[in-house]
Amino acid sequence: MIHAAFLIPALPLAGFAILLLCGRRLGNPLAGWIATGFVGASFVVTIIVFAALFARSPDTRSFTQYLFTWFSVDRMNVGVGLLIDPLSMTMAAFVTGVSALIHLYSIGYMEHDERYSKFFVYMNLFVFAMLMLVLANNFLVAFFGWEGVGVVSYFLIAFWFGRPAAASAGKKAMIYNRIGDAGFLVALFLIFEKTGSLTYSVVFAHLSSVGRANLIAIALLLFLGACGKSAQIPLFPWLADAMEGPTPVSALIHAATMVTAGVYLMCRINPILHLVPDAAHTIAWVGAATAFVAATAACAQRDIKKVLAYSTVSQLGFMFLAAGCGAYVAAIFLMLTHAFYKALLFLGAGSVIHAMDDEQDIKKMGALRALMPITAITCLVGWFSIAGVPPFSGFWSKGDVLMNAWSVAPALWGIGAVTAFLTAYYMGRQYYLVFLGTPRWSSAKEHGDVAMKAVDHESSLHPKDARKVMTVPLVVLAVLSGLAGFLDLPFHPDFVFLERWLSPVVGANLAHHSFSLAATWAFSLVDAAVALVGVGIAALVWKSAVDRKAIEPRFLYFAWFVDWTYDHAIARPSKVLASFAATVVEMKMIDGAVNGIAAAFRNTGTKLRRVQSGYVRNYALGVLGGAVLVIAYVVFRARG
Amino acid sequence: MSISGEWYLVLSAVLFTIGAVGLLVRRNVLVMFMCVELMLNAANLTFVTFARELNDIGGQVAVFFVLVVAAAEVVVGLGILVAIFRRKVGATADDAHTLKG
Amino acid sequence: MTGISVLGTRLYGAGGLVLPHVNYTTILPELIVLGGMLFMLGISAMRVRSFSTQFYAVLTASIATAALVSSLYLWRDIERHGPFTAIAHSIDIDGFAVFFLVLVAVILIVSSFVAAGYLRRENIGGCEYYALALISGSGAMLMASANDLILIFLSLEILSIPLYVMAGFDQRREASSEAAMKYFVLGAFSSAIFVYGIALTYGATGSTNLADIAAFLAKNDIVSNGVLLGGLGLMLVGFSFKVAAVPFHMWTPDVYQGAPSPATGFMGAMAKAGGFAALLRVFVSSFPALRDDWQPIVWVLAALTLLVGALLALVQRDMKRMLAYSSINHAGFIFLGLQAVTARGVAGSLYYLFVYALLVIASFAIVDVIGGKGDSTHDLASYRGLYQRQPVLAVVFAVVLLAQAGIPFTTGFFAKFYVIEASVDAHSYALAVIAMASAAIATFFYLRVVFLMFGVQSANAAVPRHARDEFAGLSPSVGALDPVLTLTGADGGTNVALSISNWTKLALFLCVAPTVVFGIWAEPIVSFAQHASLLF
Amino acid sequence: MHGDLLFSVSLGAGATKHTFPYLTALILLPAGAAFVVLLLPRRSRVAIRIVAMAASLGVLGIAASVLTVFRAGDGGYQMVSAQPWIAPLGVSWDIGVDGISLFLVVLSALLFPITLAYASERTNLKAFTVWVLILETGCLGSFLSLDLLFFFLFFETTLVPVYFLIGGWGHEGRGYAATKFFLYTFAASAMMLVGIIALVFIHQSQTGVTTFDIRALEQTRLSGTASVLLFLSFTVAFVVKAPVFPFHTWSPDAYREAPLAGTVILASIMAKLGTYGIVRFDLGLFPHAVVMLAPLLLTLGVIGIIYGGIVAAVQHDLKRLVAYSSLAHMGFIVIGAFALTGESVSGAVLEMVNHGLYTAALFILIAMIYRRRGTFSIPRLSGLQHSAPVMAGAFTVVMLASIGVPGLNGFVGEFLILSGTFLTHRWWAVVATAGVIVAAVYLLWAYQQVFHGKEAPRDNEPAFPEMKVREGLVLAPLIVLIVVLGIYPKPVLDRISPSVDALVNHVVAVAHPKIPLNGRPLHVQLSVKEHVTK
Repeated sequence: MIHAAFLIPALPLAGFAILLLCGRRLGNPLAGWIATGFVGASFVVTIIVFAALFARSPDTRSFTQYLFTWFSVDRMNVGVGLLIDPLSMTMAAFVTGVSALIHLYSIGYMEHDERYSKFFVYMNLFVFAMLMLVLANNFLVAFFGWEGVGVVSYFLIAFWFGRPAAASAGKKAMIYNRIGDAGFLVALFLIFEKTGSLTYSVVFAHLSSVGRANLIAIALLLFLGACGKSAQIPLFPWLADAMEGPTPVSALIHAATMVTAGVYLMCRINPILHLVPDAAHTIAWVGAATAFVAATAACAQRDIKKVLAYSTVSQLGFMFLAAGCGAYVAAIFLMLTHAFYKALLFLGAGSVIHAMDDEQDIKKMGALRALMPITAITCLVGWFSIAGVPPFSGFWSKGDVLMNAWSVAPALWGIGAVTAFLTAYYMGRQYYLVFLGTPRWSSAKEHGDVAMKAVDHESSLHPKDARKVMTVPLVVLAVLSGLAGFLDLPFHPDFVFLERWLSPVVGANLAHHSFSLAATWAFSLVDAAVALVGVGIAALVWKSAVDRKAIEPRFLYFAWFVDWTYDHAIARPSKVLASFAATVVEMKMIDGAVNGIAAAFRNTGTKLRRVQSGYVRNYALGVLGGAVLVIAYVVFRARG
Repeated sequence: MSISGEWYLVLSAVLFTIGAVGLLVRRNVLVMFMCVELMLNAANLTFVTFARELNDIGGQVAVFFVLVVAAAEVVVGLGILVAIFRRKVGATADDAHTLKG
Repeated sequence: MTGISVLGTRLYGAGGLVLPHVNYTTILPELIVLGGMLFMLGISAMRVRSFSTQFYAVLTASIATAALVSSLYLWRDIERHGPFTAIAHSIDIDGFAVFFLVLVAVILIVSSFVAAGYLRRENIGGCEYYALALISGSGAMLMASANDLILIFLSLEILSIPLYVMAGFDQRREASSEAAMKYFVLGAFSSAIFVYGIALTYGATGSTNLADIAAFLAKNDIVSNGVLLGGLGLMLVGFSFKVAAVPFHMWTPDVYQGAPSPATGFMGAMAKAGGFAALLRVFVSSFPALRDDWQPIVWVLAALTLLVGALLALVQRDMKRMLAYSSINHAGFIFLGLQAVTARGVAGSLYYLFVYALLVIASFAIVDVIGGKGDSTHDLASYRGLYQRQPVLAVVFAVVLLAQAGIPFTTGFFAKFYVIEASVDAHSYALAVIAMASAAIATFFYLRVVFLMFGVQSANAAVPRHARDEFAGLSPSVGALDPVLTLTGADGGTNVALSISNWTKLALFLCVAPTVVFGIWAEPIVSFAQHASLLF
Repeated sequence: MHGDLLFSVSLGAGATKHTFPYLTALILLPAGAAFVVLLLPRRSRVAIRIVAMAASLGVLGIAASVLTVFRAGDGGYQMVSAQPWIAPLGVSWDIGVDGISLFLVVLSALLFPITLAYASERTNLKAFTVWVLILETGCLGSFLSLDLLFFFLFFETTLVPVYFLIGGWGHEGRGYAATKFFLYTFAASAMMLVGIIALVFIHQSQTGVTTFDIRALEQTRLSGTASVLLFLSFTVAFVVKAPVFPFHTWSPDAYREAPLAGTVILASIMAKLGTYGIVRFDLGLFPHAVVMLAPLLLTLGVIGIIYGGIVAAVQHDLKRLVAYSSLAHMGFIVIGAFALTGESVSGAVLEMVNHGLYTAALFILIAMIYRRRGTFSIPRLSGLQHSAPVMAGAFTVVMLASIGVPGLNGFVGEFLILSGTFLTHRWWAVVATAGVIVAAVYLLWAYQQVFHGKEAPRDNEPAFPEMKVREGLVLAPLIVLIVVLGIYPKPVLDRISPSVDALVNHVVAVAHPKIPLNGRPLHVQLSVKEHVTK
């Protein structure tokens, strides 16, 4: 059974190919159903392979399916192979699963879009690339998937390329990612130089010979790559702009799957991180900082999707915090739960936007609970999950992270706790402004989007729950994010299912903190308290109010002006530099030199012409002068 | 009293130089011809002198050829000159400088 | 004449009247040419209304052909029993000489056809032109085989004096007369210098016979004798004037421009052939002992000639002047072979001369066609769009120019390659580099003409191209070269129908076919030249 | 040496056993076709087109069969055919193919029919066709020559047709561009001739044999100085041709003003004459100089990568933009060549082919836009993706290949180059990697400007027409190859790397004779050498 693994990426690829060739003829909605079907099938296969792997004994739960040699020059041999182990299968399972749900949702969400089939082409391609990324058995194939998802996200962010904002956002995402990728590449060169291979198993087997400094370099360079992909400081600004893409894209790529690739990478290289704790802790601190900054930014956003975007950045920060602390299981655990509830929240937001006729400003919503009950309920679940209200999934996963943070440095725990509080708060703020309070949207119409215009569109709005294809995924995800917490319960070694499952991959390098049961309970209680306080304050502040300038400063609204700073400190100067190079250096200096030589020849010629005066006497003078010179020379020779 | 060969050579050199300089300074084409003749004869003088020094008749014979050539040149030269004079009378070498650059 | 001179030189030494045995076969080509010339004059004198120019052209060509055949017989003799001297060692029959006999004959044949077209158009009847050409040719032939400085001097004059006349042949054009006058005055001047140089050399070595001189120098080595070196220097000046080496080149552009185009082509080929023949023989065969003294001078001359020729050609607006300077540039390349002072070098020079001769005649034949009646329009602008008007002519001219530029798969490339090879072989790398640089510069002005001729209206030019299209772009670097082109505006080119006489076509074919054929199948001429240089 | 190969293929006489003279046919077929076209009347456009297409397709066919006959894993020259040509000068018609030249030959054979098929020159079709065919002969001859002078002849020959193509059928500024191109490249290669001759004489003084056969000349023992001087005389020609910073300023003008065919051939094939020359002749003939001057060339290459990207980022003309991006890619090839590891040099050779493919495709796409809108100006274009999604898709694929996205051909070459360079010249590789970022910046910017945003058809402009079937067919082979070579370059590299390994080992053996060669990659040996010297 396990040999069917190649089907996991192959099926979405097939879907991509089919839709690319005849997607338009298949049309709407058939194309969507086909795409969903292929991803669903991929999910089924994943489960089967998963089961087959599960059936093996823990120490034999690693299997490589070798497909073909990509290229092979001297020592550089790169094969395309799939690594089937608990980690990759976990990733594959939730990637395919969530993707299937979001595909399903998109069938409804994109129904009015003129480039309907193209959307699913991209989506299937994305799933393929993501699966290659997580299933790869070596760094380079992983990099292939890594770049693949980046490119597809570029396509999908700029899906409505008619909007300049969307086009720019796509470009911005791509460029930020390339910056990270440069780091990734250099890391690969270093790995290749030191170990002579890029295959995970070989590389990890030769780490001893690499040398500490190189390991640190490798770890941090790969982390740079992860920063680009997973929007960590300093490369996070692109994710907020990425919200220009269709909402399902935000849910799938910019919340559930792609952005977590960086975390996956960190977990994958756990043998390296284990050897260089300093580097690991750096990662942890960066993660914590990102979590906090993004959370504060989320508190002041007006766009429903931007809130979620910054929240995603913040949650990713948590994941890196965990990975940096050596708590890879916690990282994966949070990744899973986050995938569920963040996808849920995005899809919910999507439904709201849909219902509000593309209004995204939460200040212009309100009182939607009665009108769209399913969305409201599911979003409530999402909120409580992300806020970490027991017993929702977020409570368990985040708790796990925080405990590990404490064991590394209480300060990290502190930041984490504050961030957790903020998380509960800003999600509460959003929930109140959207679903509760008073309706502020009777006048909200003018925001328009070519692609999303409803066919029969009258002046006033009638928000209501969307069709089944869109609500079903919401419900499923709500259930999952409600219950996913039970995958890994802290209280008793028998309950840590996930940890046991992943231990063949990460177990050896897992940070082992030994908290007493009491301590564990204490942590849990504090977490719960933090979450509830956050929720409470949110309720207090936003129950009635709409605008509270005091706690929505521009500083936070513009995410600490990071984007602005980059623009002024890097983008504009380099523009100036470039135009200087193109005009002065290129035209004046280099080309000037070339033309200068030609001009020099010409001028010499023109000067020489004057000698040619046309007078016989001058010519004779020339002859005689030459003769005299010759004679002078020979006389000189004769002298000595 | 006999004058040694060097003096003849010096004289011929002087003649040659005079001829050359004359060619440079004079504008009348006929005079320029004469200067050329002067130079040729300087060469002749040299030939003869050396022939004396070397007791070799060859040099003296050479003079004949040079003279013949000189004559031939003058003939042609005058022909060309006539062609020019036919166009404008009293032309000097400097009048002909339409070709330049 | 030669006989007598030798008689004179021998009379005293031999202490009795010994008439040297004159083996007329050795100078048969010269005799044929001269005799043919006399015959031509004779028959034209007998008739009242003279023959048509074509007749004389054919006659000249056939005379030259006869000379060619006879010189091939000489070649056979040399093949049989090596090079030999005749008529009391004043004539030296070797491969080198025969090479030039052949070359001169070829030049005579081709250029006579070119002239036919010209004379007919300008309806200048009579046989004088051809007679002059033949005399000059015989001079060049004699020069190649002369083994005596006096003889060289004489043949030099026999070569030059007719050229003075030919330069002024078109008396209707003032420029022509002016050219003749300048050429003559300066030519005479240089001859005087040359003969003075001979005198000094004679004084230093006691003989005018090259073989004797070489023997003398070999016997008692006179280290840098002032008189000898002076003589050598002045002779070098004289030759340099004939072959138009800088700074003795100044007459060249004026004369080339003023003279009738066919005459220009003829003198360009003939004067260089004769001049270099004597130059190479005198310096390489009889004064190699003194190479250390004269090689540097030649080095400087070559460098100057290469650069000045190229640079001045760059800024010309008159086609004939441009070609004149380009021929100066070519002279520089031929000098490379001399400067090497090796058999390879001589071979290179010979090959270059052969190639160059055909190319220069062809160029001026075309210039003559474009020049039209009265030999008037030589402005570069009159070549604009030639391809539209005369595709074949344009292509031919393009080939000729590209060959002169040394583009691969033309004889021009191998010519340059050969001499460069020689000078690299002689370790004068600097000179080789200078040569290549000048070649690069030279390429530009050849290309410019080609571009003018082919400058088609671009299919892609979205913006209507403005007046100076082809060269507007060249500013700032080289655009300023061509204000003249603005005169003709966008559709340049005088649209007069060009009449090309079949004779000219024939001549062009004779010049261009070998240029291409031997450019690809290069072996024959290369080995011929090598033979010639080896059979010194 | 290689005597056993001498008769593996040979011309007519002396053809003992052997097969069809593929390579000779490759070179002569286009020339013959050019001659035939010359004989055709100017009016009969159809006949001219047919002859040209037939010839170029024939060449493609022969190239394909060469590909099949070629023995993978053999690093030496194959199908060698040697005939004396100018015996007195030691020049001979001596051609052969190895892994380094094989795919460049195939690339040329592929691109010529494509450009001919899409060329739309109306005026003076005959002359145009003749020039293109002559150019094909020149390019193939340069890649196949094993005789230095013969190579030089073809190398120079290529200039003339390009000169006329630009000058005759180019855009507004064609006069300047054509002349600048010709003079710049001609002057540069003029020096190479002196170098060639000097090398031959040095070889002759050592062996007494006058030959231009590179296999013999590779054995010449050169003093350090001689090696460096000769190296420079060769390299100047190559870096100008490629072009490599700072000798590139002719290329934006030439690429910009040339007609489609000219641009494609210039950028995709003739640029490779330079880089091919570097790999084949610089590395093969002057190992000492290469090892000594590698840092210099690497630096120029790296500067080219960054500088080209930066300057490209502010171009407002599509063709100039691609020209500068080529400058950057040439930089990659150069550092790959001079890093002297099997990986990097193989990568460089592969990148030559890759760059040929996607640059050709880019220029063809740009030409398609030009034919619809009559402009190359980026600001004057926008939103084309609305009405031409397929073209936009094609452009995207090609652009991503050029950016170096894995899965497309651009990546493999660059990755091999960089990883190989990293082994011997770490910091150059690191800086060069930054070029990856820059590439994304300018190409994505251009793409956004041209294809994204609102489509604003100015008055008197019809809606932008979608790619036609014919255009699609022209482009299809390129795009297919871009994808295939991205996913499965193995067969290509299997043929390239044996030759490259032989070359690199030759360089090491000559440059560091002290070090025993036992299959260790160069950087190991270099490090060993450092120990030796220390």
